[in-house]
Amino acid sequence: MTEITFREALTNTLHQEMARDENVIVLGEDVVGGTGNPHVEPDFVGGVFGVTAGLYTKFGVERCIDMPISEAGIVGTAAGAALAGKRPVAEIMFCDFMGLCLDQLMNQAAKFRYMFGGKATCPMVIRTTYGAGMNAASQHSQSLHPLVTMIPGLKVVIPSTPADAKGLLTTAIRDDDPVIFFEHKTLYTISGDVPDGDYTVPFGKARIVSEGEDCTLVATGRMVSFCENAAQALSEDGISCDIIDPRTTSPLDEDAILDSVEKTGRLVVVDETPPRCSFACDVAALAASEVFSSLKAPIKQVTAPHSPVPFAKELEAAYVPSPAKIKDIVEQTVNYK
Amino acid sequence: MTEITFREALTNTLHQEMARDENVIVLGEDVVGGTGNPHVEPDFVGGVFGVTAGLYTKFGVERCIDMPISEAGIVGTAAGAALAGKRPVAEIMFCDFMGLCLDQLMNQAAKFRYMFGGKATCPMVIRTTYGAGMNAASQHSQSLHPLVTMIPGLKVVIPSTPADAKGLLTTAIRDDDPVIFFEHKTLYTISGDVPDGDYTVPFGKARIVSEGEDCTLVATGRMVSFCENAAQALSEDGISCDIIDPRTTSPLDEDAILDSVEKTGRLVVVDETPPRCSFACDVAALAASEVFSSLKAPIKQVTAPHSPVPFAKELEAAYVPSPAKIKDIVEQTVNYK
Amino acid sequence: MKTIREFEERLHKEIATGAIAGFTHLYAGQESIAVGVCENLTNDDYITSTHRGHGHCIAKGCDVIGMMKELYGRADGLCKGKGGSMHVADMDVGMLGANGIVGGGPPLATGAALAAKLDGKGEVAVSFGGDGSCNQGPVFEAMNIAAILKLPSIYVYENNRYSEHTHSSYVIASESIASRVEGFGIHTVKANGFDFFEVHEVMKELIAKAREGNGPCAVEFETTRFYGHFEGDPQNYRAPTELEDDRENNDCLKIFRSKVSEAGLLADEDLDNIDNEVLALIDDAVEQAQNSPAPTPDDVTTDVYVSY
Amino acid sequence: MKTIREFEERLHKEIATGAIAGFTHLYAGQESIAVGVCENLTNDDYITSTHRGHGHCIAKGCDVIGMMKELYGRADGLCKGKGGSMHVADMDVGMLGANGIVGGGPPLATGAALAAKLDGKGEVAVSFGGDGSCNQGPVFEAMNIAAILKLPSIYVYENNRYSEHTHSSYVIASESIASRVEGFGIHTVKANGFDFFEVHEVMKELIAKAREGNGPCAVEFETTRFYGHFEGDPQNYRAPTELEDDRENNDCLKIFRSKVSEAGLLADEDLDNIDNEVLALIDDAVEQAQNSPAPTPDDVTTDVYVSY
Ligand SMILES: Cc1ncc(C[n+]2csc(CCOP(=O)(O)OP(=O)(O)O)c2C)c(N)n1
Ligand SMILES: Cc1ncc(C[n+]2csc(CCOP(=O)(O)OP(=O)(O)O)c2C)c(N)n1
Ligand SMILES: [Mg+2]
Ligand SMILES: [Mg+2]
Repeated sequence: MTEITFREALTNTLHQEMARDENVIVLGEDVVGGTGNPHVEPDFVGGVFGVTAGLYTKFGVERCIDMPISEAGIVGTAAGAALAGKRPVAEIMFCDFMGLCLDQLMNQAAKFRYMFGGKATCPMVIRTTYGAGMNAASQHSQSLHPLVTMIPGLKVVIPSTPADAKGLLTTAIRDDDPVIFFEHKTLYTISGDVPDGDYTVPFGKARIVSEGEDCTLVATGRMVSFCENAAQALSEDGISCDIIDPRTTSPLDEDAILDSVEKTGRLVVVDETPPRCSFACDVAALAASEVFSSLKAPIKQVTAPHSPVPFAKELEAAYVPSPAKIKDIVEQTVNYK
Repeated sequence: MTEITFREALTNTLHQEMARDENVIVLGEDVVGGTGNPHVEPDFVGGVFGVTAGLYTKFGVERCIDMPISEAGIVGTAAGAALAGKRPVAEIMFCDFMGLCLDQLMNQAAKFRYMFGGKATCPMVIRTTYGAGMNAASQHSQSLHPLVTMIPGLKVVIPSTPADAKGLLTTAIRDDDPVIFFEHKTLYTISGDVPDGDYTVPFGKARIVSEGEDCTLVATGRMVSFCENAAQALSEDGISCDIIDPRTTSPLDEDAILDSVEKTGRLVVVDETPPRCSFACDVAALAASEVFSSLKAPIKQVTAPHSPVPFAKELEAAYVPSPAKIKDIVEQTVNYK
Repeated sequence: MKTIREFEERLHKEIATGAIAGFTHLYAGQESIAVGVCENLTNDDYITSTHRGHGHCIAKGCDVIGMMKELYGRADGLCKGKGGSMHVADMDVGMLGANGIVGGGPPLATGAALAAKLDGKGEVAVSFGGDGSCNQGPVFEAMNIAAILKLPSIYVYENNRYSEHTHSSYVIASESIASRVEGFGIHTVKANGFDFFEVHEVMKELIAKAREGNGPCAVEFETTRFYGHFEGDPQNYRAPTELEDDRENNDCLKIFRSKVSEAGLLADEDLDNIDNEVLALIDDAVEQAQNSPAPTPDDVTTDVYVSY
Repeated sequence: MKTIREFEERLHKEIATGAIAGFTHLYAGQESIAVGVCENLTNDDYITSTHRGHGHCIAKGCDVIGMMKELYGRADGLCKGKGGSMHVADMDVGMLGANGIVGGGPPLATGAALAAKLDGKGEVAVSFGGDGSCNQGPVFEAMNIAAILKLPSIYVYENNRYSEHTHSSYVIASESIASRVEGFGIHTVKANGFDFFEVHEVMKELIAKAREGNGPCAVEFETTRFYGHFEGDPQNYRAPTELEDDRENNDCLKIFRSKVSEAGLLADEDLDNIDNEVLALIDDAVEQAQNSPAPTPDDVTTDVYVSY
């Protein structure tokens, strides 16, 4: 175990996996930085969030490739290389840009194996950033995991801790299916103990963040710590919560969620996306279908409103679910008669 | 009232609205047909499903515009023209191609008004086809209304009858927000009575397809008639159903759904999308949150499986929810103890 | 070429009987291109294809019987009946898939070429595309990426003058596809696609260049399709005598046969024999397809993931 | 130009204090382009802009005080604090928005040009874009559409040599942006963007052509940015003396001032007066912005729809 940041966990994993398997290549916009300027040696940036730092220097221009601003081209290139035996890890700087490359994700990479009768594999990872919290406004703050969770053929990963960042990214790179890997912008700087050496976290296996009796909270990414804060405050009022972090929204660890709801009889799903056709709906609907008889209260969701992400600090703060709001809804749920 | 087909209802509406308002223009791939061939007069096709037939001849090349195969360019052009005061009705031949133009839908058209502080309007309609039933395989059979229902700033319409096709398309064209209008491929040839003259159907107002006591069925598009079939069969066993067609998934007529579930105590949501983060989840989660105390049974969803749409007849038939399966699930729900 | 032609001619008939479901786009008329290109490739090279993909598949070595079964939606079809006409693929022969998305293939070819370059064995990737596909944004992106990374990819544009029902002269804002592609700093050739030998020659050179590490290239072939955009298309957007003229003067098979005969490469008899073998193969394929088992409902949810 | 420069210089300082949140991209260094273009436009013409949009906004006539309030995230900002730096817009002056999506603007400009053409009043639409944006697929699509429909749109590429931290010579696979655009059958010019007068001349002609119905055109301007890609960027990917050289020899404001003086168009004194007025305006803007009310939580959900 070593205490490192979320960002370091990701960077180390990329280094480790590229060293382990020469088929792993990294590509994206500014993943190197400085390429093309005749007057400098590149590798100044390592991605705008610094996650790919040092890969160019270590593994060379053949395996760490700066790309033009062509999101469809980047994902298409990754998908084609994956079909042809490579294990590309492509960076889409902000998940907000998925609108430009969704065809390559949804109609190509996700469907190859099925359309081709099980004979193709497309082992690629798309790393991307998501989430509000940096006042980056409507086009750089979205949480678009529901958009890809709904697509059969894709796997969707959202780490919430440095250890999970490492374990899940390792699994993603070694996985034979296309994986979309969401990194919350505000988590890069958090620190935590991360296992040394080879470390994988399986897909479809939730992390039980905390255990309690009165209510189940389901959340991913940045919202996990918001739930922990809320649960902390609630415990002072004698309310204890199960907090479940599914870690992957596809596949989903349905059992972990349902077992917990059977125990607590109450469910609050927290997510920072808008409410419609969301992952929060998805989990709520699952419970309403599968453990109906255990339910003691309405299933509640704490999400962002049905609006784009606003710019101003005050607006963004009101937009994102807060620990206070989570606490409030859990209280209502527990007090429901 | 005149009995016409779903297709005719749409075509007539386009003619009517273009005659009424010269700002209405139509653009898309092959919406004319034959353009550019020096040896023929165009207007042979009117869209691959024939919906835009005759518009070119009637309104000229300035207002009925064939476009290159450039979905992003088409939607971007429509959005820009809408910002500049036109009312474009753009055709995206299959909703499956939304992956190519989602950025223009999600980050541009949907967000202008918000990002610009309420000072912009973007009155455009994107007409598109959706759904399985023609053995068109994975890339030409998807039902992607959840993908846009989740996006704040868009409105989403799914007519299920010729009359609604007319009334909703008229409303869509006159609406000042961007609207995505889904036409199920298999519905073009159905016939029904359609009001003559000016006819609008408001958004966010469900159609109560049938009334019953035991269970609420919610469905859109082609699935509405599947529910009617199922309900017919169920009535022979003494089970009666409310069938609710929301007509627009965004805005959603929550009251109609919730009122019905409060009455019946049971809810089955039918949709032909895969299950994850779907409109079916959305409706189920709504009821689980808002009318929990009225529920007598688990909320069930009848959807396609978590897989792409297969090609072979036998596979496609097994993929799409069938009246038999709907009937089966309603029976289980009604018999739940 | 003959195999492709007869495959398509037979499909034209079978589809009319209702035996084959879905959207089918026939390649008849363009055979010289698929074959002229793929004769220069091995199983280790990659191609990507289009909605009009049968010709590319057959030329690249996909099993004809497996393909026919696939189009009939059979469980033992090349893609187990899951893909159908628009998604025939066979990784074993480097055929990365027909593609229902116009412009879907070129970015994939760019990616396959990147893999080929890393492997360093001189493999190449060829993307086939129509005149209509050249207006699709991702296609431009794919070519630009290939050019800056100097990848061994070749972008083939089969200009059959129509994208669906719209004439290419209207939708392409440039002198030609070739001249526009050239702007990407990609070596580009314009050639007669009706003549197998010309296609073969042109491609031989371009592919050799790509194998040697000279970066991507592109080619625009003039061609024609003998059937509608899809089966069922009445084609009234074509000029009155256009189709007859093409069948008369621009039939790549006729041109091939007369060139082969003139040059004395094969006797008429030998050519006839080949034709007969082809017909027998197609008959066999249809018969096998008709008698193959249908997939079962359980097959719907398999092959979505390697593991889940 | 001076207003833009001082707006940006002041932002550079204010951002360092933490007063302004979010991602801010400064336009300083490129002023001659925004102004040289927009001086040829009226409020009835349209522009679309980029993430680096302040200059375009000011040049097109957006209220400077409203903009500063917007960047401060105030309720009375030009976009009520909802948009911020990357989404400043003002429909009243034909400014269709800065855009956080690289390549997002050109398709919109194409659409606005379509509207302008239908209106028949000789309006035009100009899209601003960077060197990096020219590799984005939708940008190619937008130009092709404009060309085939002969729309009155002008695609301006401001080549400041970098897209974020990557040099344009690496990512653009062609001799130049201009040469590639020309392949689209669009009249294209390459010009010196450091010189306001050259920009103005070039654009005058191109815009006049577009107004007269001759279809779209494009222009690539050589330019430089004086600050990092975004505020906070250490810029170590730039050559050691590059920035000093540019500030010394390629400062469009210096060049403008010396040309104006040389030509005796304005006395030094008058220029100084203008400069002082600008400084006072910016001071006022910042002060007003600092003292403006913040939006309230209720504002989060307004302005999503016209009606819902
Ligand atoms: C992204 C996308 N847009 C539109 C279509 C519908 N479509 C199928 S084929 C076709 C025309 C393609 O023309 P071209 O590239 O010239 O190929 P051809 O059919 O002539 O072989 C169109 C518009 C599609 N399949 N995919
Ligand atoms: C679609 C998209 N991809 C990537 C980005 C991230 N990004 C913002 S600005 C930029 C560089 C743009 O370069 P250029 O077009 O030259 O404009 P400049 O910054 O030089 O003004 C990038 C990659 C983005 N905002 N949008
Ligand atoms: Mg064609
Ligand atoms: Mg630049």
